[in-house]
Amino acid sequence: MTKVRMRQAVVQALADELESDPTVILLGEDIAAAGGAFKATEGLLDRFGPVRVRDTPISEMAFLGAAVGAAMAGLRPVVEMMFVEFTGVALDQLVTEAAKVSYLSRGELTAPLTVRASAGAGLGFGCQHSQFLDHWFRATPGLKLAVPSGARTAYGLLRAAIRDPGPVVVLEPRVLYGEREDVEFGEAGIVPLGRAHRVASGDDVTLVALGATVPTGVAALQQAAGAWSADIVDLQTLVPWDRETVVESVRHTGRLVVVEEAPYSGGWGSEICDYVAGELFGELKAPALRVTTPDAPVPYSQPLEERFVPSPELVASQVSQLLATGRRPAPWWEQSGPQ
Amino acid sequence: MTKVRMRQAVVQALADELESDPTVILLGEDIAAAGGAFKATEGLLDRFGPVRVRDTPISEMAFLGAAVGAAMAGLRPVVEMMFVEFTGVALDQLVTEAAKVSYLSRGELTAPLTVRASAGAGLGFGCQHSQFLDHWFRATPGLKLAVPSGARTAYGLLRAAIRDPGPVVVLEPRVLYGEREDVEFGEAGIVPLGRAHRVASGDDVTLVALGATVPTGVAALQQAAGAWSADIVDLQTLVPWDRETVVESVRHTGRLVVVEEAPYSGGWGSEICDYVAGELFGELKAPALRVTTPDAPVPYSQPLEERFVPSPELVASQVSQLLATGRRPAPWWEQSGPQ
Amino acid sequence: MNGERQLRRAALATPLGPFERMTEIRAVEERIQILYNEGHVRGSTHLSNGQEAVAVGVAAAARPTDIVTCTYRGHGQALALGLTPTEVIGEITGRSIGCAGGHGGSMHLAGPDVGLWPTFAIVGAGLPVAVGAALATQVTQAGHAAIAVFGDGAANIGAFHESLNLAAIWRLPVVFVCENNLYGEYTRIQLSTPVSDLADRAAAYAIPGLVVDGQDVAAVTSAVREALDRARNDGGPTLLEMKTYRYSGHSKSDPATYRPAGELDQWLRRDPITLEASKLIENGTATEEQLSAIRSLIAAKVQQAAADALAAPEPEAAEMLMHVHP
Amino acid sequence: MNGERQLRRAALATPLGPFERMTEIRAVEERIQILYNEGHVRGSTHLSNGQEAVAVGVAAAARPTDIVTCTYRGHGQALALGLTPTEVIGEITGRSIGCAGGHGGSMHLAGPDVGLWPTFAIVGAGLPVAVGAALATQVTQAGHAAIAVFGDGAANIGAFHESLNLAAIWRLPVVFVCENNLYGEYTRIQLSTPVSDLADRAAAYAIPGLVVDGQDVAAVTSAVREALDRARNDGGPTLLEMKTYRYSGHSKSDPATYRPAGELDQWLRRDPITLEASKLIENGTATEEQLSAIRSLIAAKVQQAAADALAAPEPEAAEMLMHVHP
Ligand SMILES: Cc1ncc(C[n+]2csc(CCOP(=O)(O)OP(=O)(O)O)c2C)c(N)n1
Ligand SMILES: Cc1ncc(C[n+]2csc(CCOP(=O)(O)OP(=O)(O)O)c2C)c(N)n1
Ligand SMILES: [Mg+2]
Ligand SMILES: [Mg+2]
Repeated sequence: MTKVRMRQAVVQALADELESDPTVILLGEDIAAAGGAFKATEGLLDRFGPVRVRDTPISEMAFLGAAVGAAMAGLRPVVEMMFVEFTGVALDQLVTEAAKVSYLSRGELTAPLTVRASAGAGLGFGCQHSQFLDHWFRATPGLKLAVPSGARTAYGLLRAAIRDPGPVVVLEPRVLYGEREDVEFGEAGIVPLGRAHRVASGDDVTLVALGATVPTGVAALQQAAGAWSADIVDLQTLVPWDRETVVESVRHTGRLVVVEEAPYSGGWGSEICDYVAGELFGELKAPALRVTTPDAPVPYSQPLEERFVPSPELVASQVSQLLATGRRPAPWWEQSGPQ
Repeated sequence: MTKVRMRQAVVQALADELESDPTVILLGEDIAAAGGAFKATEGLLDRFGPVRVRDTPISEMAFLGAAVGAAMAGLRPVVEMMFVEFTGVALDQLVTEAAKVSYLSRGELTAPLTVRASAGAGLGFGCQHSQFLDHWFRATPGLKLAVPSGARTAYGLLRAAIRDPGPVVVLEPRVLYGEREDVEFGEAGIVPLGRAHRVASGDDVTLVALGATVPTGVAALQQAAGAWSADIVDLQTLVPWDRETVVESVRHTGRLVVVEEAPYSGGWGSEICDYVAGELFGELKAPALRVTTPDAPVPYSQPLEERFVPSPELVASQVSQLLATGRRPAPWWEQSGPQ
Repeated sequence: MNGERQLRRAALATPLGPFERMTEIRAVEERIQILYNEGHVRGSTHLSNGQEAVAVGVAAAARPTDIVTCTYRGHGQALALGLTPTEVIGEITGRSIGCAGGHGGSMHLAGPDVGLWPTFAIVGAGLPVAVGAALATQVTQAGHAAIAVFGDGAANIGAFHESLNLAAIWRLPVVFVCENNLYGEYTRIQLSTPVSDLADRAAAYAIPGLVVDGQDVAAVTSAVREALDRARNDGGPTLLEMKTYRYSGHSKSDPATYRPAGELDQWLRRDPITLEASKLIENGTATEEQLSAIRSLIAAKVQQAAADALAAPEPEAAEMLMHVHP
Repeated sequence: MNGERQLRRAALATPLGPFERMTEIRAVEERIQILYNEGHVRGSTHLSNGQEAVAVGVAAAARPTDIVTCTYRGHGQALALGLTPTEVIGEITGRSIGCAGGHGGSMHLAGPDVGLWPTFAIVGAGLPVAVGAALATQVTQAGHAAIAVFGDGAANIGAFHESLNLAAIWRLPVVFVCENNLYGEYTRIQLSTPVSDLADRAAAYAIPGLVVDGQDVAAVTSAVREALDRARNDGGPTLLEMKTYRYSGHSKSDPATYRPAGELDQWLRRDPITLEASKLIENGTATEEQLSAIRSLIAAKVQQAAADALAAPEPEAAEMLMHVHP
């Protein structure tokens, strides 16, 4: 186990795959000479050379599409989308092309590419560089979606994604690149896609979290200071998500709270809540609860952005309200007075 | 009231808005001289001239973006995306630009554009021309999304969308263009955004439907032949959706079934089910049920595509199973034997 | 590997090969037209009649190991590359015998073993993918090349610009083959494009751009071969503009009333199959009798292929859940 | 309408206007640099020092009723068009006094009443929008024009290609101003672009393309004015390539170590403000003393503006829910 920053874990995952598989190549803007806008590819050009580690022009459609084609031709390209928003000029290649390659060729062809994109709010990049946008990659049969919650999963999920036979999107919470966590490198550190991870065990409520909301959930639990205990489930993969682990946990706790960095309208948590509510109909002690961002663009101002994303305080207060009333508390923007 | 095909209702809505508002213009591929790939703009070039009704090159990013700019400059452009998939090469302009204009200018600027796109399966166009893709436009604060279920709503929602001060996407179920329905033209025929419409009243279950699944739901009810009765709610607008009407109906029936032309994973129905389950916690007679498409690309083969989209038979059988067992039946692809 | 496809591909090298294949493509598309009118074809289908020389010329110049990305207007390209009439007609009629098991349809023909990747129904989408195929061979030094076939209308979409630029910067072994048939759907090129020769756009990327007679299969073959040689010898990409014409409308629902009177007749006078036939007779490769014998033989074969296709079963419902993930 | 912005815009027409504004822009960005180092600026901020002549030249040539779309590197453009140092610094420091109330930040400055639409943080996104602004004025015959300001790196993105083509086909009154500062982020233009003069790409759309000395504010002004005149007189779009240079790195986190030694010094010798100053002195418009008096006056004003900005309140949480929908 080594304690490293998430960005270093990404570099290590890429290095290990480049090392173990000669078909792995990296494409992206300023990922080679500059080591990436977030330094998540630092040193890889020197180690693996300009043929396999390539800086691209500002042409997302072309280099994402080129990754699709290179993947179909037998390589395992890893594309960096510096900010997930940039996929908005190239989404067609991922959703309408890559995700259908296996189906349309009846399995004769595959598109084993990985798209890494930094995502989410928290750093003051403003509303065009702070969206999470996981929904662009959901509801897309043929496409998988993973979201690390720190260095450990950034390493393990990325390696699993690169080895997956199909296209996988990995949304790296930008706010976590600098955070440290213990990581087990090597094969043992690979985190299989489709499996959730229980990061805390308790009895009163199941907190389902993803990406940056995992540390938020953990902090909320600490703030509760024993007032309530929780299973905290890090989904790790959003498509496909680990139904078994979540249902099993909620069967035990009887209460489900999903902490999302996603808008109240359209956020991914509804699918979790609805599925679990159906599986455990009549067994829940309280309605499933979503703690989300408001239906608004991400504000630049620091106090506003801090309020925008679910904070440990907000999660703790929403959970206690749920426990106290057995009803869903209103989201903070519908409640009066400071939350 | 006049009985017209949905495509004619679209033409009429556009004509009426072009007539009543000189700032309305139309942009799209082959919408002018050819009257549109689906003839939904037929005759408008002759009536309103080439300055206001324009054929574009195959440049979705440019003409969708041009619509955004023209809207910001005071026009009310209506863009036709022949197939919703084509938005995949231009999504940025809608989601990351248009939807943020009002917020970023603190209300000084608006982007009152309407994007019309034909969407959905059923006509054998294959997997790159049959997706519904509503999720691309959800979870996007600042953007609204409406889906007509026939000629009446195609007319009424489109006029409301064009008059809306912000950007609105209208997904027109391609399979319905040729279907006839009674329409009230003129101001009285305008269907306000954000309101659902009850198309049938009953006691056993609430069927929430959207677009082409509305006629499916109605047909399912007929097939039930009195075995059960249902409130059928046509959402009409998906963002924002009419929480009140749906909750009120389910409070009466005690059961909710959402019929979606969307994948089981990531489909819009989860949000409806989860919200209602939370509002009516402890009051439901059965878990909310989603009848969706499988997690697969849209097949070309006719028998397969007919099985792919929820059929009246499937809806009827799923509803009866729900009523009989009080539990969620498994989706057809998880059940053995013919459905 | 599918032996018959390989043999059919090799046959293009014979003196009569191009004539035979163009004749077959024409016959298959005429059959598809009939099948469409009879209701056996769903959605839309895009005929390439009039453009056969481009499809055959590209296939004749390329190796089976080279990758070709092309469009929904791909029947001719698929047959030229080696797919059989039965598996093409079978796909278009949604039969399990089809090259995609009936799951793809007219716009998604595929034959990876002869270099045909599932054809692209999104305009311009095949260009970046071909660039990627070229990138792969550059990385692995496999010596292959890639060819992107697209239309004149696609020259106005962003993917065209980005793909040519990326291929140029990386000197990738890819050939961009633009089928300029004068129309993008119902819109004449002059209404969508301010330049008359799309080949001129190559200058914006400092790569060679050539105008080619798309009705002359030999001219197409040698132009593509030359560009492929340059590509394989680290000469980078080439943009080839094939001047051609589609006899039918954009798709089967289009009567093509927007075309100026006489335009079609003028192009029919330079029909690629007729041109090739006269050449073969002139240079003594074949007699008119031989050629018409070939024509009737092919007609019979294609009729049989259609019968076989329609006789084949439709896919099972459960199949739609297969191969979603590899 | 905001009176002060209009007055500041008009001031560009005075003999000393351009010099004063360029000096102000330089001073404001030096202040932003300090504020960034002090932790008052979040995310990233992109300085335009070295490029002031382009911003001021564009603003001097355009009317307040013309629309300008520009990039995240927009501080200079915003100040040139008329926004005040206080509202620009206020926005970048997230204060309610900012031009977007602290909701936008450095990459999203806005001043619609002087033609500045919220600046675009997505490369190339401003081009189609400017085309749309031009379309609107063509439809309403308002006689306005639109200007899209973007970088050299943006010339490789699809939106560039599609926008120039659409503007050309429709003869729209729009001017495409490319600020070629030799780098796209950390990548030198030669590594991303196969042509040396981006103005040459105008040929692909049959529109005029000119290379302009981006360090000479008078040259920029007249080139843009000429293009605007052509645009207003139904002459269609123009592509102008401004050869310029950014003294700082791409953003505040970039030390710009990738630049060849001496390159910066060479460009500093053609600093737009120094060039303008010498001109003013040569042609007797001003003395060195007057100019340095102006410099210190502006320095003081900018320092005060920064103080005012920091003294202003931050926005209220509830504001984030406002104006999401008009
Ligand atoms: C991105 C995108 N936009 C629009 C379409 C609809 N469409 C299909 S074919 C076509 C015309 C293409 O013309 P061209 O490139 O000249 O090819 P051709 O059909 O003439 O072979 C259009 C607009 C599409 N499939 N994809
Ligand atoms: C679509 C998109 N891709 C990538 C980026 C990240 N990015 C921001 S600025 C920039 C460089 C742009 O270079 P250039 O166009 O020359 O403008 P400059 O920054 O030099 O003014 C890049 C790649 C982006 N904002 N949008
Ligand atoms: Mg064409
Ligand atoms: Mg630059």
